[in-house]
Amino acid sequence: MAANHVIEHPTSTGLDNRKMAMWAFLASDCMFFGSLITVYLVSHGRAMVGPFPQEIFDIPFTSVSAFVLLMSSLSMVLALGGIQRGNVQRFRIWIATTAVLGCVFLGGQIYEFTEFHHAGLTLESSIFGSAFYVLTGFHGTHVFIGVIWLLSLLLASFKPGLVIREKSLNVEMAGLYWHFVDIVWIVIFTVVYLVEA
Amino acid sequence: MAAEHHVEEHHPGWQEYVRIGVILAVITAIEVAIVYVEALESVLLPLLLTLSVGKFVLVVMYFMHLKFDHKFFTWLFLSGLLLAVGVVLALMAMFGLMT
Amino acid sequence: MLRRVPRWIVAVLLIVVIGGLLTACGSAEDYPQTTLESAGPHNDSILGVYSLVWYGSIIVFFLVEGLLIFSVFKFRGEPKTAHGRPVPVHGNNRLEIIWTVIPAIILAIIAVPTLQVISELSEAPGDDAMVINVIGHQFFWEFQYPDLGVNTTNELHIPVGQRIDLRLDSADVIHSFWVPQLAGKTDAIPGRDNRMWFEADAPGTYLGQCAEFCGLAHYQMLMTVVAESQEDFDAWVAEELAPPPAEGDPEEGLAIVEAQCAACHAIEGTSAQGQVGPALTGFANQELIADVIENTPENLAAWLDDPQAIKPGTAMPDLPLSEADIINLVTYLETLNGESE
Amino acid sequence: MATQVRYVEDSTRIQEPEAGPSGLWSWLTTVDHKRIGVLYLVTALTFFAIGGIEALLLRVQLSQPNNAFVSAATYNQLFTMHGTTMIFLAVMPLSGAFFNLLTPLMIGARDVAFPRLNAFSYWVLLFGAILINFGWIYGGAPDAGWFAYANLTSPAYSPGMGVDYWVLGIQVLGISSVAASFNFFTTIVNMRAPGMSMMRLPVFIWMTLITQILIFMAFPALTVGATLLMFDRWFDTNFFIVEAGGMPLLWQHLFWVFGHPEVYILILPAMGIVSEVLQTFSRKPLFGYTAIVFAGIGIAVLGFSVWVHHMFTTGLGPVPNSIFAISTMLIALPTGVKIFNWIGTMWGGALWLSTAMLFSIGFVAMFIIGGLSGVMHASPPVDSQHQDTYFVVAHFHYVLFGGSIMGLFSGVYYWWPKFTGKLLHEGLGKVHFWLMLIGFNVTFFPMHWLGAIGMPRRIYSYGDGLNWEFWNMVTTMGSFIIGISFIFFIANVFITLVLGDRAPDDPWDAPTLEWATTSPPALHNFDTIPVVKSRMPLWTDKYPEVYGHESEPGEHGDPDLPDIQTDEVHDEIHLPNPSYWPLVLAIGIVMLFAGFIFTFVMSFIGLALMFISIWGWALEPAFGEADHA
Repeated sequence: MAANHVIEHPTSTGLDNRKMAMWAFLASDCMFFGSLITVYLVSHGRAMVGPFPQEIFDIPFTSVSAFVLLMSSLSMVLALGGIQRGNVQRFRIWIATTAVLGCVFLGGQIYEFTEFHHAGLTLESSIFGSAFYVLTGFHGTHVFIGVIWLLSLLLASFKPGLVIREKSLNVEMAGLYWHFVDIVWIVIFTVVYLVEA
Repeated sequence: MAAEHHVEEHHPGWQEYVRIGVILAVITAIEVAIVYVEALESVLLPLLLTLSVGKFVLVVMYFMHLKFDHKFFTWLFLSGLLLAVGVVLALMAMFGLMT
Repeated sequence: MLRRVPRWIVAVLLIVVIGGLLTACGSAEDYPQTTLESAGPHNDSILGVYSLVWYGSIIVFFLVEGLLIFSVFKFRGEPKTAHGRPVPVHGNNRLEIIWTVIPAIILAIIAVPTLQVISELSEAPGDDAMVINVIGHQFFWEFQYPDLGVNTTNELHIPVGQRIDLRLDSADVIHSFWVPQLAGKTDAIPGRDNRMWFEADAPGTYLGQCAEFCGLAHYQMLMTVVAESQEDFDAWVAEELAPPPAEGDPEEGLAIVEAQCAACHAIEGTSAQGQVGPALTGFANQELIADVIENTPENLAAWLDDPQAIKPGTAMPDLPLSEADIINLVTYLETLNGESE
Repeated sequence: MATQVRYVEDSTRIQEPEAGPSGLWSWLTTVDHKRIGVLYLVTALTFFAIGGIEALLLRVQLSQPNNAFVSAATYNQLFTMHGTTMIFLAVMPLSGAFFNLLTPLMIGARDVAFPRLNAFSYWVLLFGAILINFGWIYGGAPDAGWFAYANLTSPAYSPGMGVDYWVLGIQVLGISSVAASFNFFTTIVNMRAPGMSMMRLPVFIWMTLITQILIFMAFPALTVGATLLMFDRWFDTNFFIVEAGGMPLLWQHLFWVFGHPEVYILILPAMGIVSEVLQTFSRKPLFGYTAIVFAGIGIAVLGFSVWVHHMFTTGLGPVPNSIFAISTMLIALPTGVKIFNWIGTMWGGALWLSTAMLFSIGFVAMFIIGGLSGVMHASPPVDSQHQDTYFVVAHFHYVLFGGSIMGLFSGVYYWWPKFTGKLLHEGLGKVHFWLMLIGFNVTFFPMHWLGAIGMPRRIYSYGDGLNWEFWNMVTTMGSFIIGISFIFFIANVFITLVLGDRAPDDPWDAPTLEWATTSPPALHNFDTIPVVKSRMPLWTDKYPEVYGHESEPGEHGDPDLPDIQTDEVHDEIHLPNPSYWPLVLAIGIVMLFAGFIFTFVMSFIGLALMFISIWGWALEPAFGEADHA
């Protein structure tokens, strides 16, 4: 939505339209992931053939992934802080860091999926496999979309007038999305991985 | 539009962000550690849930600025969140996972 | 004045009155699948609440619709005030409270017996109940009497006054077991053990059918519950357990076809009009059975016994047929030379 | 007398509307909420007609025992598509038409918050509708019922393509609804005219707002359910495969977590319309505005806690059944409050029985019946007899046809002059109303009885020993009366568009803002953004001696929002630019989904289109350069 205009239509609440819609979207996405997590929780214990969760989860490895995603949230606020103070250079550094951390997380997920696949866990092997891949896969898709969004912002920052202090809201929106994806992982990491181990 | 931009642009400085980041990292470390402590096995579930709720709240309040933003956003997000939690709990109960 | 009143009162009232009159005379003889007449304690309990809400609704209906229609007729037309507008009234807190509290009381009156009946009906039927496994199939009902070693299809025999403990399961998709005069419905869900009980007060035949849409021939997934005295029931069990006759009886075969095959197959001149499977009108002239094996009595018997063994993947279900049933069926099917009787 | 339209002093001003851009391209790229509203309206009425024809075919098949008018397979497709069409392609888009046409006008805004997103929602709806109906032409229409219960929808039991169309179409339609819901939610919260505090919003806008929240909270559950089903069908996952531990019941939970709020998504907009119409034609302010608003909120909140009442016969056990029975009964309270307040609005009023008013009164009358039968099967023992019978069919048609459709037609008659500049003919309208009311009751009232004497729903045929034939025949005849009534409506539309009277700006002497502008409204809606000082701004202006005290600033107002003087409002008009990116993005999304059925190459092209159009969308200026120079 980054456009060449800086018209801020005044609103009845004084709050920005896009931010309002974004929070509504996040509330809606809570229900999306809530439903997916429910599906995982009620289904995964009914798997009839292995591998079972305890056998294949690698807690130390996933902890590192979770940590990486958590830290990407930190770099995201720092990027936002940068642009809010008009420091495009700092914005670029931190947004790139965030995108890289996001890619590391995705890489970890791809590695994990490959390992599990070798261990015999596939989408069709058991209901645990189905529920696990669909839940974490949808989260991964969210991360992937987020990475593209971040890279788009980075790219746009090289074109004058697109990513500037007055339009820091464009970055804030991406940030809200990114943090949300992070908190979803906080929940998944606990209820899927840690509780099982 | 009368109340335009009365919501203060109060943003924590980067030191505060980093401090939150460190706390988050520490909580994650604790979470992983207690999984391996056998003595805690009986209280593991509530402990883990408490810790992740803590992380969740920190990210939402500080990184997503809900603490400093208009209360309307908090209510909006909370309504979706509570509804989702309600659905999760109700379905877990009905599928016999809470006994 | 009067001439202007009726139009839509009449329309509504007429329908209500006709409907109400019919409710009063919905006897089981005229309507064999009625929910409004009870043939056993399960439906007795339901009808206790059912009639409460039914009559309660009719009373509330007349009061509220009456109020609505009255206000439409009373207040239609131009304003009668001096300033040309009706007096603006924004609300009335006392009225708001009244029309919240009164419905709440009515609902509480419904809720109490509702909760009682829920707990009553969910009680286990006890050790002396007769256990029957009900298995829904696309598109027939299989009934197993594990203690007696008897299996039937679409026809359930029960002794009068005996509490029946039904264990519901499904071999494929979700079905719903429903014999209205005896009990409300309970779904037969694959992978889930649902239970219900009922009991028949008097001998008779009670109709029921699958109530959950289960596919193409859902509408033909019918069943009959035959409630009979203990002696008759014992005699029926003995007959079921009797060794197969040497020679088949085509009449018996036809009966089996009409009860069990009619959902899928059509045979001219009989009540079998199913559209799912191939028509069997000229079956005896056919060279092959199911396009795979030669049409001989032995092959036909083997096919009926276990269709999957002969043609894996066939839509033909493995019906729980006794040996006697198979012999009767073969005898009957061999008479089908394409000429209707 | 019956056909006479009252012209109110001061409002007979008839202006020639300024001509907007025309031609096909202008419609494809439009972002004007009024044009998008017209697109929704035409689409919804078209699918209403299609769904109606499907219903008539069903009724012919059931008119006599052992009938074979259509085949069993066709019958199953017809009832599945009748339900799906009426819910997702007729009633929801018809409500959507009113959201579009009215929301900005009623709150005094120039457009919605996100005009391009609005266009996008419409195109996705249209393509989703085509996708879900495509099976009629190629591969077979959906045939597993509108709630598509697992595991009948598993590949093993539904090997055809019908369920594929359904599962993909429903997800595409979900995207449309959810995108629109964010838009209208933001619009109502943020775009209100000065002085239009929340408690001055017209009730229709309140119900619209609640509906949007329901949509974006409820649809994700359906999306997840449909996604699981889609994975089961294409990627061999095991979610609903019993042999692998899958649970068909999980589908029912997810579906009804969505499905019950969906019922309120279908009925609340109609309730809002009825509240407006009753107020206008009773010439009296709405009785118990606050109660009606909070009853709407109460219905929405409770609406999320009752879904298990669709599953009372699945054997969940006495505890869930008891809890959900109580919560279901509780919903009757706010609903009752609304009905009594509507009657209270008419009480002491001076009722002008126009066609719109008749439809609204019809709504209340029919909704009472649907509400009462709803309370009946809130009781699980009663439900165990009613579930899946024609009693339930009667019940939800009283709510969704006697309710929603009556209410929506009331809205059509009420607002038609505002958007077309032509008055519908009152005489033809009343014929439409009476035929529809009579036909409706002849069709659906006997169904209560048919259900009570044991007729299950979704049966292709029935035997003749059950005594169901007489009332089935009556019902079928009734359904044709409804069909005929619709012909009167269509005739009315075409005749008046050509020959009808020009509509004045405010033909009904109505109280809300949309009547303050021209009929049809100018492209920018209002020359000057109005300042709102009461809940009935036009009435307080016109009848100061009656409603003068209503406009005391702050009386009904939000303390945060003091009245704002007109001179603070600068009328620099920014109109959104037309854009083709919403259309391209919609094509991309539908190709992504349709590729699952046809070929994955299509999905990749769709993805590429999506990517390009999102970039194009983001980089194109949303507002004209000239406007803010």
